[in-house]
Amino acid sequence: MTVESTAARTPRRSAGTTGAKSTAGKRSTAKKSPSGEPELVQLLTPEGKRVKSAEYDRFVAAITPDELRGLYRDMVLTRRFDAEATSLQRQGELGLWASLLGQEAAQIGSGRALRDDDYVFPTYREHGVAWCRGVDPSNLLGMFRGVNNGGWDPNSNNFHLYTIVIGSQTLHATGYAMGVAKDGADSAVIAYFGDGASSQGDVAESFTFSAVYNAPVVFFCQNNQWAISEPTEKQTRVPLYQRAQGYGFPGVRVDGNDVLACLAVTKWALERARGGEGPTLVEAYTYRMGAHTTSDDPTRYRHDDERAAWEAKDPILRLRRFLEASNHADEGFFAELEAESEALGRRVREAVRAMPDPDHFALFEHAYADGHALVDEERAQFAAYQASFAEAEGDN
Amino acid sequence: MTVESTAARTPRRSAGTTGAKSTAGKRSTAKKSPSGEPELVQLLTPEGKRVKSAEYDRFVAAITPDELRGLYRDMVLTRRFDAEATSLQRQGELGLWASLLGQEAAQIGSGRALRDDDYVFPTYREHGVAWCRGVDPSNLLGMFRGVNNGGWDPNSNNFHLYTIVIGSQTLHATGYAMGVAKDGADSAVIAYFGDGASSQGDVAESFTFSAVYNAPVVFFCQNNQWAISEPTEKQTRVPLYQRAQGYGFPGVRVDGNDVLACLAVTKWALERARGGEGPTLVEAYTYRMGAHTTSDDPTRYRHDDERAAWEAKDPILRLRRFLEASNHADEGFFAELEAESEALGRRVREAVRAMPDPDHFALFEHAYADGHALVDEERAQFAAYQASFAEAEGDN
Amino acid sequence: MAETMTSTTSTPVKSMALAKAINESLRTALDTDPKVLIMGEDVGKLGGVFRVTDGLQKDFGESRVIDTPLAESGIVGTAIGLALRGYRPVVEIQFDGFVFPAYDQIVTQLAKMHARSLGKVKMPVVVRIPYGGGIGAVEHHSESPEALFAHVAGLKVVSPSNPSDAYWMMQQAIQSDDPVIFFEPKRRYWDKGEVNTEAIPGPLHKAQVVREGTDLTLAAYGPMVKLCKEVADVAAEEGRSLEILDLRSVSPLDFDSIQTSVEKTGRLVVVHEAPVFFGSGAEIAARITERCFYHLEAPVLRVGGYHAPYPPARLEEEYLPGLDRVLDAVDRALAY
Amino acid sequence: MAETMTSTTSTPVKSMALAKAINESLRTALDTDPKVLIMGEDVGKLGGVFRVTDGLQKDFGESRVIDTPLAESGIVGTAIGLALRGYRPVVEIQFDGFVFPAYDQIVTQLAKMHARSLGKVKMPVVVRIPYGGGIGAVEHHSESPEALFAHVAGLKVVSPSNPSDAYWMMQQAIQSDDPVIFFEPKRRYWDKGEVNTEAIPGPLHKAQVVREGTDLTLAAYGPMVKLCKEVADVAAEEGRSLEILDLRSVSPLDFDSIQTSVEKTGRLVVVHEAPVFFGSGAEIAARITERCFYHLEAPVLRVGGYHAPYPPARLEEEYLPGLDRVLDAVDRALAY
Ligand SMILES: Cc1ncc(C[n+]2csc(CCOP(=O)(O)OP(=O)(O)O)c2C)c(N)n1
Ligand SMILES: Cc1ncc(C[n+]2csc(CCOP(=O)(O)OP(=O)(O)O)c2C)c(N)n1
Ligand SMILES: [Mg+2]
Ligand SMILES: [Mg+2]
Repeated sequence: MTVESTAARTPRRSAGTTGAKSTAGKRSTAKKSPSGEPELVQLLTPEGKRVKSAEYDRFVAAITPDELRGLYRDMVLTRRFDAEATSLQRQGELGLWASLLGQEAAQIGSGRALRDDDYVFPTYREHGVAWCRGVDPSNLLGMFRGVNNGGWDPNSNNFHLYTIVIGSQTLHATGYAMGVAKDGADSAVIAYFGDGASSQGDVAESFTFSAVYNAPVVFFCQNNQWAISEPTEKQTRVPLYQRAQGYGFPGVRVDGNDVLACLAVTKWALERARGGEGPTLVEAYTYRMGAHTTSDDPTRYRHDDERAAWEAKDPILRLRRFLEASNHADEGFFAELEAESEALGRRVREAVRAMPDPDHFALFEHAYADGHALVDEERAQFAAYQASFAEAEGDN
Repeated sequence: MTVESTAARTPRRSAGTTGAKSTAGKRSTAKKSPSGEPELVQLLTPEGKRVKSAEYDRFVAAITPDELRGLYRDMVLTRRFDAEATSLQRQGELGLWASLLGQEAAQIGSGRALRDDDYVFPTYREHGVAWCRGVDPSNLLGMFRGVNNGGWDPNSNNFHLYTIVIGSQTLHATGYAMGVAKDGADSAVIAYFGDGASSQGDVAESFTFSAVYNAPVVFFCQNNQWAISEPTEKQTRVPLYQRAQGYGFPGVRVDGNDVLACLAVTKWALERARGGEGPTLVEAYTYRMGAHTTSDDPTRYRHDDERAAWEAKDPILRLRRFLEASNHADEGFFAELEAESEALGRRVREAVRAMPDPDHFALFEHAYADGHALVDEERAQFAAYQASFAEAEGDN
Repeated sequence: MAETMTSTTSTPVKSMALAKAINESLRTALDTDPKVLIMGEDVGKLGGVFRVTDGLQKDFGESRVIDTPLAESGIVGTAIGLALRGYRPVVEIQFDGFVFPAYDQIVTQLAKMHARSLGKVKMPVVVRIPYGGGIGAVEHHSESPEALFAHVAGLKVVSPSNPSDAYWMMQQAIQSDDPVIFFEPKRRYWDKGEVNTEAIPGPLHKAQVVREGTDLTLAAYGPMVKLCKEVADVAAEEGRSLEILDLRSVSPLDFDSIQTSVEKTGRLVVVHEAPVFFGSGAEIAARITERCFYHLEAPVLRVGGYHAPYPPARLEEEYLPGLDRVLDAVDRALAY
Repeated sequence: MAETMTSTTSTPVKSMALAKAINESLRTALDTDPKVLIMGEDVGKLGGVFRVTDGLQKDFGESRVIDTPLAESGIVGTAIGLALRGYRPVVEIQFDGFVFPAYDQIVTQLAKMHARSLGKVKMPVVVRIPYGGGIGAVEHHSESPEALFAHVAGLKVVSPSNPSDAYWMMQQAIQSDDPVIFFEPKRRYWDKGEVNTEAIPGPLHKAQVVREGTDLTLAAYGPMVKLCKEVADVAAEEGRSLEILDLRSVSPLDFDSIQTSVEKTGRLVVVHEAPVFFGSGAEIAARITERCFYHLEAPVLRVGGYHAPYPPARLEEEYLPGLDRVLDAVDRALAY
């Protein structure tokens, strides 16, 4: 999957202005979000038309063409990076890859809503958010290549390590946000998680803690319809954004394939956090276009036509249409971006191939900050054991 | 605390018809429950006046004076038993006691709503529900005396063992209810838990599982305002019954000191379960009149006047007033009940004092149903060790 | 039993991969006992991430083979409730590292319910956990937490090393009225072996001598048994006769069989992937030293993981016991 | 340090109960380092069910001493987040048996975060757990789960046996940049001892010889140290000289000190309340047997809990190691 093939993809049929389908047959009767908006916040239709929102327009009112192109660029480059990682996995350079294909708008929209001093707690799929935070893409690949379990300093970009145990990071985010509040800072924290994760007790506990302590945290749920092979109906029988209300804070569902809406709604939620109004749940309604990971085989559990329907709502295509229709971007921009994409792909490929295997003694590093006698003992034994081979070789 | 002193207690000041105070300052604006009732379902005011409820009257419409007296008797005897257990603890016969004082209506009302084939999953405080299920009160005391960790066969009365790890039983109840549904039975399951327990991840997961599988389970939360020393505001900033909505099933708040309302609302919820409508959350708004347990010292964290306000809403007193006002019970009934109470107290006292300590070899019983080689080995070693003392004594 | 099997079995002896043997065993159980249920994340249409439950939902329906919400505590907690209702749930934890959200339900409820009820209720729940490393996976997908379950009374802990044991031990685990934590050696899922579905299996918790020897005993279970065979082959070339015990059960441990072997060989090396510190090897060393104090020519040596989080894939070869590390321990033991 | 203490301390040496020593230690830490936080259920006005945090919320406010929702995973999970923000949370788990809902956060997050980040982030979190039996409590209130934490790399596990250690080890645990599971011997909470709040403490993870002897070494930690002293007294009357090691730390274990002692005495008995099977004694026996193979006159013996759920209160005396059971083990070891 390259950026060309994506750009060449044409929508089969527009799914209408609301864009996203509701959880089949479970839609609660004409539910309105607490903000009074319709169930799904949308600012850009799949056809690239800008629709008005009384509530959220103000958060994107000042957006410049340059910034719009920036969002487009972010999405394209993220997709390109993601595609490169997928092929690197196929080539054996990575052990695994979790593609974000289809979720670019949710991630770039929310990621670009953040300030530098905000803090992000991702799952393992937030490559687009990492991009917004300035984490070097190749850094993300270390854990998928198997050279480390998290290759960046969370504090250099306020972007925490990828968390694999589903849901745990929502509590870390909540605790971090409690700390922000204690410090009297006006930063906010954002916790990403999936539709599947919504079932984990830890996520519920993070709702409770954040509500009770009024912590400045945004819970950003990318409902990509699937948790590996399980559709969202296996996790909930009502739309997920409604979960928040029972914990005493607002939840809102946004079109997760609409980068503008994701930007606006996240800004709103962050503003609430900064203003001392506590947590907010944002459900970005989107779709996992690819497999769960490169190890997964979605043909076993879902139909191609579902994917086809969602291709019509492609997040990149829709912004491109908008940019073109409003003359915010010309041929030159797109051509340049394509070149930039290819350069990024190349750079990532090279960086990964050059990534050295860790030294064997890394086994004994970092289990503890202050050391541990047993680790010292085992390191010494390991060294002696390794040395015995050298000796044996020397003997020959 | 004896039944006399309780009966002699007079309310200081009625707190009005709604009875319960809302979570301070956090009451959501004129919230209605999904059923359309006002926030707090009440059928009997603290003064013992019957108030109408369009929604719930039908569940108690056919109730006979005899049944009303039965509810009264249940509450009085439960309180008497509870008081006896408290004094047995003070006398050193029990290691600990968790009093239900003040929660009689919530427990008897919900307990009497059940059919024999329904199944109950209690916490450690459901002595009133146990009473309704026909579990011999003295059986409950085994674990508090320290002779066992649960002294009854859950299946003889469809009353599960007391569960101490907060919240875990809500998942057991959900699983059991999933089994009931698989069996095609029309029984229902009820899971008790507290306001504190509502924060546990397990409780949230039980909401998710029961909703997704549409399990016939009623979640009965006794919000007695306190989790040991922590007021409910430390667990939630909105009324707890609202939690259910975000999981896709109804929640309702009932006056937990109103036995009729608890009976009616629980019947409604059980009817939903039987009718294939899935789970319901009932929040019984009540008050823990005593200490958390006999080990607790509430003077450290709460004011006496709070308790005083709740005395005015005493569940037993209010039904007595109603019985008297409606001439459903005469002096003779009350006198007879008092004698019965005393007899119960005596019987429990005697039963506890006669309760033998377990045999030492009980240590090695029941860890496994099918045996375990190590247990056999340890039992044999223990026997030899014990025998060595006998020998040593023999030697002397 | 074979007559009622849904799969078309002509002869009872078939060669199959370990994962397939478990699949067949689950199929047999579903077929034989209507109370048996399969529960877990992605166990339905997907057949589990390792395809161990492949085809079961198709054949037995969604009410018997249940895709659950993504919540391990919920999975085990509801399985307990189902067991209380008379079912025999076999739950799958997707990977070793994801059992911990369910740890509370396993340790405080599943393990203790039978004792708490003074024997009145039974807990026939099997918790299947694909475990161990060697497959180049990311964090949390390669751990060996068996010691954390063996320490807990009320649980039984087993791990098969080959397809035949996988088939039969699963049958026995499901038939057990006690909760069984069933550790499946995921890196051996694709190893083939003969399975006789009409054999009469030995006791679930008995170790098996898989190779006789006289100089030293190697004790292992699950994925390490195959490694020990390789070790014994190499050692044999060097003129050393190693006996191999496939322990099969971690709780209870079959100390009698280990003792018998050690009384013969005088030396014992225990091999497991789990960290050595507080691992199975510690318990075996302690008890066997007590039982065989005058027989042991060398201290019981242990080969296992280091006291460090399971490393990233490119380091796992150094972390996991391998041929050389076990041979090194054998040499050291023989040098006493 | 004493100058800034909120409590009125005239001399640095005071006699106080173990619970009070921890209270004072927490007070000192709150006073000294604004990043220290106390979190847990009922730690505020109530001062915890054992009053270990008594008065701290009153003096340091609700923002430093935090009553949490009733959810252990939430407590530890948010403490991790607070640590990431630069705080040093000291969280209380109300009783041993209630740590398991937090086990996932402890094992998969707290323990591994430092390694996961290749050393970039630190996890200075102390998890306080009142543990052990002997107080006649109901189920889940008397367990000793330390082995379940010691097996997990990334955690440190300690347990003081006396007020002075309780004070100083808590100071050191809070200062540690690694997560420390701090097991408080609840049945010793009310035992008094001298605490010198201006002493210079020895290393946190070093064992201490609390009584010298020549015939046999008794190794214990937490609540069992006092018992071992009683055992040694009785044994002394019978002419036997026992050395007692207070291990103080379960991870790391101070094998060097144990080895030194065993090389002198030739015999070792390990005593803990936790079940023997897969307990600390197993690890100690295995490693010390390896280190002292030619010094040991007898196998390392272990005295601890049986492989059964912690029993109801009226049976705990039989379940827990007591004077006679330890003496029996001493006799058996000396009989070799
Ligand atoms: C506690 C835990 N259980 C199981 C898994 C295995 N697993 C990894 S991703 C996944 C599905 C997650 O679904 P969702 O939360 O919707 O996120 P998505 O992958 O769709 O982004 C599962 C079950 C895990 N990582 N952690
Ligand atoms: C998992 C767990 N954590 C802590 C405790 C200790 N504890 C026992 S009761 C209790 C408070 C429970 O409050 P609530 O759920 O409101 O029930 P109530 O006691 O008021 O009936 C606590 C914290 C426990 N039993 N289990
Ligand atoms: Mg998803
Ligand atoms: Mg309560």
